[in-house]
Amino acid sequence: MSPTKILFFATLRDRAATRALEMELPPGTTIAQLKSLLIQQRPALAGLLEHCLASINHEYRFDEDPIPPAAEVAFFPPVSGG
Amino acid sequence: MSPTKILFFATLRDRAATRALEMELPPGTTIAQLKSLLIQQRPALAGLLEHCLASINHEYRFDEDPIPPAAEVAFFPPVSGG
Amino acid sequence: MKTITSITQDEIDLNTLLQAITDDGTGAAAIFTGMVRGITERGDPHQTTYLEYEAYQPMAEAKMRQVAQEIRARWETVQGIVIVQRIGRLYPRTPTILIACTAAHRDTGVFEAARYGIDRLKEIVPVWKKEIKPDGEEWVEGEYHPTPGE
Amino acid sequence: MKTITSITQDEIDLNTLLQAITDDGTGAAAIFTGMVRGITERGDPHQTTYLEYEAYQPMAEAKMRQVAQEIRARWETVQGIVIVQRIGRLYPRTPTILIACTAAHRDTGVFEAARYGIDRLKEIVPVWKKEIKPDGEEWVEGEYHPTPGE
Repeated sequence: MSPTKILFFATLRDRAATRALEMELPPGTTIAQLKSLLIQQRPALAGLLEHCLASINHEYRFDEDPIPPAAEVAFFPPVSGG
Repeated sequence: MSPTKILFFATLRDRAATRALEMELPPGTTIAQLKSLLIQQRPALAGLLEHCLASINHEYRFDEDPIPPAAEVAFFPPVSGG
Repeated sequence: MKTITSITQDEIDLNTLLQAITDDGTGAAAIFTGMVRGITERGDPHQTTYLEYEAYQPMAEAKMRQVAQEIRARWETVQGIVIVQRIGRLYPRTPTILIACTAAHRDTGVFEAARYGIDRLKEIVPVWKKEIKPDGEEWVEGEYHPTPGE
Repeated sequence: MKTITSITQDEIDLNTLLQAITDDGTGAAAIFTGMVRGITERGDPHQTTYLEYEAYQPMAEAKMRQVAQEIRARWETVQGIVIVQRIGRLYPRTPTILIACTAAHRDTGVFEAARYGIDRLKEIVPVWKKEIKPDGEEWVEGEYHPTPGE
């Protein structure tokens, strides 16, 4: 398996207490399943991670979307740039 | 009487062959009357001066408006700045 | 609530002008600039070598202040206003006019105010341009005839 | 038809960016800039000491290019587009974002295109700001939830 790179931004990063981590995920793991895994490992993410935005390889993706091999997945709150 | 300062801009200046002149006008002279006087003096202005814009003391004024003493009157085509 | 209006022969410096109307309450600015086109395709397609701008300076400055007042009367949320018209010989790609309006937020009229400003300037501010083309020159004539009170 | 998109820590230079998308056919530019407000009155009135911006840089750049493409799809008369987001620690009065759109003429959508650009940037470009106030700090959270395909 190729590891999945996982990034956190803004409040999510503060709560995860890390900017980035790598995980080996079973093929076909969805965003929703990854969120559950992450909450098990880092309970501080509970209540926030479920409702945040997610991207796979720089495109917005959603709970039901499967994560391809060697992907870069990011979790973050609604954007506030400008 | 106080002389009236008369200015020409753009095509009007080219046609009048001058930027500015001074004239002694009878009290109550209107813009329309001044146009007639100017066309008598400078026939090249005929056909152009009648339909151009006019100002008195930096405000748009019109044929029927009287010219106060010591005024600055200007004649010019519709503006094309920007 | 600063208003800056100017007729100038100098280069238009967007950075400096924007900074001049930015204060602690400013969150948004809409800026319009117009440039000399070297190539015009719409209408009668042609090339332009340069434009020669002239202004009836004291009246132009008065009418620019009037445009700023009209903007403030229509959009009370507008804070800073800059209106600068450059005159003289101006070559293609050169900014000739700048209108900037600032406000606390972007959604209370800054875009509309800047658009109104440039439209109005082209109606009532006494500035004219002569267009110098490869094959001759001619005064560009506007279309707007102000009515009493403008 | 140049498109410039950038996430930068450097000062936003309006003169240089405008010049970079001006060519011989350019006659009009609409530019939006956003600044850090030191004083906010709308909503919950407060003071801001500074903002700390961060970006998910490669995705932010991809989404800025997408915003530019969306502008071109909606306003085919738009010629040049610049979208620059500044990040890092930014103090009141500092421009943080610039969107500029150029066209041959001012009446074919440049104002609307720039307005669309800033609205869209605030929806889909992954940039966040932490607000540092005299009495504490907090992440500013947006409201928009992109849908599939955005």
